[in-house]
Amino acid sequence: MTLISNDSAWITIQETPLSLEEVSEFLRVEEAGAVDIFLGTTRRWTEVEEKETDRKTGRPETVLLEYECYKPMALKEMHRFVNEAFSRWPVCRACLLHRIGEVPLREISVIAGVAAPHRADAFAACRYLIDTLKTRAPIWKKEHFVDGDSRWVEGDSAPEHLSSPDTM
Amino acid sequence: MTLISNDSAWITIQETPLSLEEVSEFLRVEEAGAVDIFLGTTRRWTEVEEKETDRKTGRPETVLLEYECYKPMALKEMHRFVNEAFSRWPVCRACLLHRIGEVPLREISVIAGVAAPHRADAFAACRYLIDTLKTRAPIWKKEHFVDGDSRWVEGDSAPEHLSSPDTM
Amino acid sequence: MGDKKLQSVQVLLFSVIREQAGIDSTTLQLDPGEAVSAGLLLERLAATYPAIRPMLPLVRIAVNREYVPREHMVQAGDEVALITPVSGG
Amino acid sequence: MGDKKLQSVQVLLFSVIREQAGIDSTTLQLDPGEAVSAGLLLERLAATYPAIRPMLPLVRIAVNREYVPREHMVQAGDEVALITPVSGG
Repeated sequence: MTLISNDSAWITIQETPLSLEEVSEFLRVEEAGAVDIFLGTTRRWTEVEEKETDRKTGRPETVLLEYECYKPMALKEMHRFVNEAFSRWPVCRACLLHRIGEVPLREISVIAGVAAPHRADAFAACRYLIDTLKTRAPIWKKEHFVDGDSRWVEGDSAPEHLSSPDTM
Repeated sequence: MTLISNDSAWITIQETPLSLEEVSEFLRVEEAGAVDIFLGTTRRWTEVEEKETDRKTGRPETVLLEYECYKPMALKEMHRFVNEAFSRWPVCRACLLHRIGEVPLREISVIAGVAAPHRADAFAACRYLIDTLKTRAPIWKKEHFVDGDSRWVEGDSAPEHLSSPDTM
Repeated sequence: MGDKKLQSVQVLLFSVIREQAGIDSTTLQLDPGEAVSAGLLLERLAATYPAIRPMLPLVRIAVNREYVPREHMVQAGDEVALITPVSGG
Repeated sequence: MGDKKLQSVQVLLFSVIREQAGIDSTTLQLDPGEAVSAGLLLERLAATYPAIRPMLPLVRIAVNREYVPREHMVQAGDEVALITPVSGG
């Protein structure tokens, strides 16, 4: 695997807040006319809660998410996703940033961003980055509820489809 | 037509630079876990230039874009697109902002942003906003080249398909 | 004066067709009680500003800030805009 | 000591399976020259930490930071990670 280590890719995992301004500054280059940026944020009710609404008496509110990762492998995977995006679409710049540790309500846990000459490619590559990150990167989130309870969010990945990098 | 005038939509046309920070602050609400933001920026070479490369000796570089609009109708149309996005997808917040006048290289001419509980809806609604804006909103751009020349960018809209709002 | 204003249609031009015509707006007069199709109104305008004629096949017409088909009947007091293919974003 | 290290496999656990096992890493010893499948290695681990057994069907295995099938042969010096369904983003 060739890691993109030049100026056109930016990949990081950090415990501190992610800066959208820095992402915008990185992505806006003269060669690109279209920039798509996806932000994942901590929401008060999660998907798991929604699914379970009908069989619970109440919906405990989430007050923060806590992320844990297998950092060296997660970074390696994130580089792989970005490399793949560059090979599939005409992309000028791409970034994939994840925050770990505690992420309070409304704050940003992940940013996927792509700059391309045209918008169809920017949208497609950005979507690809966040979709692959969510199914493949060894990162986990734990919900902390307002009542003090907590639980690991059940991932929805399908191991049989993803056991090898070649089956992506 | 019902205009969305509440806090969940933000639509504007302005001559001053657009602020991505304000957009992020507006879109990141506790109910949303997914935010997609599209930025249109001024690029050094435009689509028209690319198409004409083979029959020109050189590619004049663009140094800035200049936008003109039929403001009351453009705002009305932009409200319509945002209303439609709210009716088609589960969306928490949406914004559609356009800068007019001169927009130099790398600067942002348009921002479409959508916050939704889930990412598929955020991507789809954001794509819808920018696609409809580009085909329907009465806004025009003029390229100014490094050699002092300028020309209006040929739009690619198809009048026969868009003569009535009902045919969207 | 009041009557005359009621019989007039405001026409707005933008971007390339504005530059070709050399005006960004004009007023067309209708006879009392007259209504003309948007398409016919374009023809009248092209008679006065022949430079815009080559662009007419590409022009969309908006009346009172809504796109309308060429058969749409324009009446006194309407605001008509000539929308060449848009290129915002 | 040096020989022993060469015969060992480092195993890493994260999130829910880490909490169930009560450890975030452990070392498994191989006999000299031995290689075992990733699947068998999981079984050995579950013998020591039975609380993780219910999760094993969902676990993906990574060896040296790459996902591998369960038939993949693990060797001394490898870094093995147990990846429960991920939920980043």
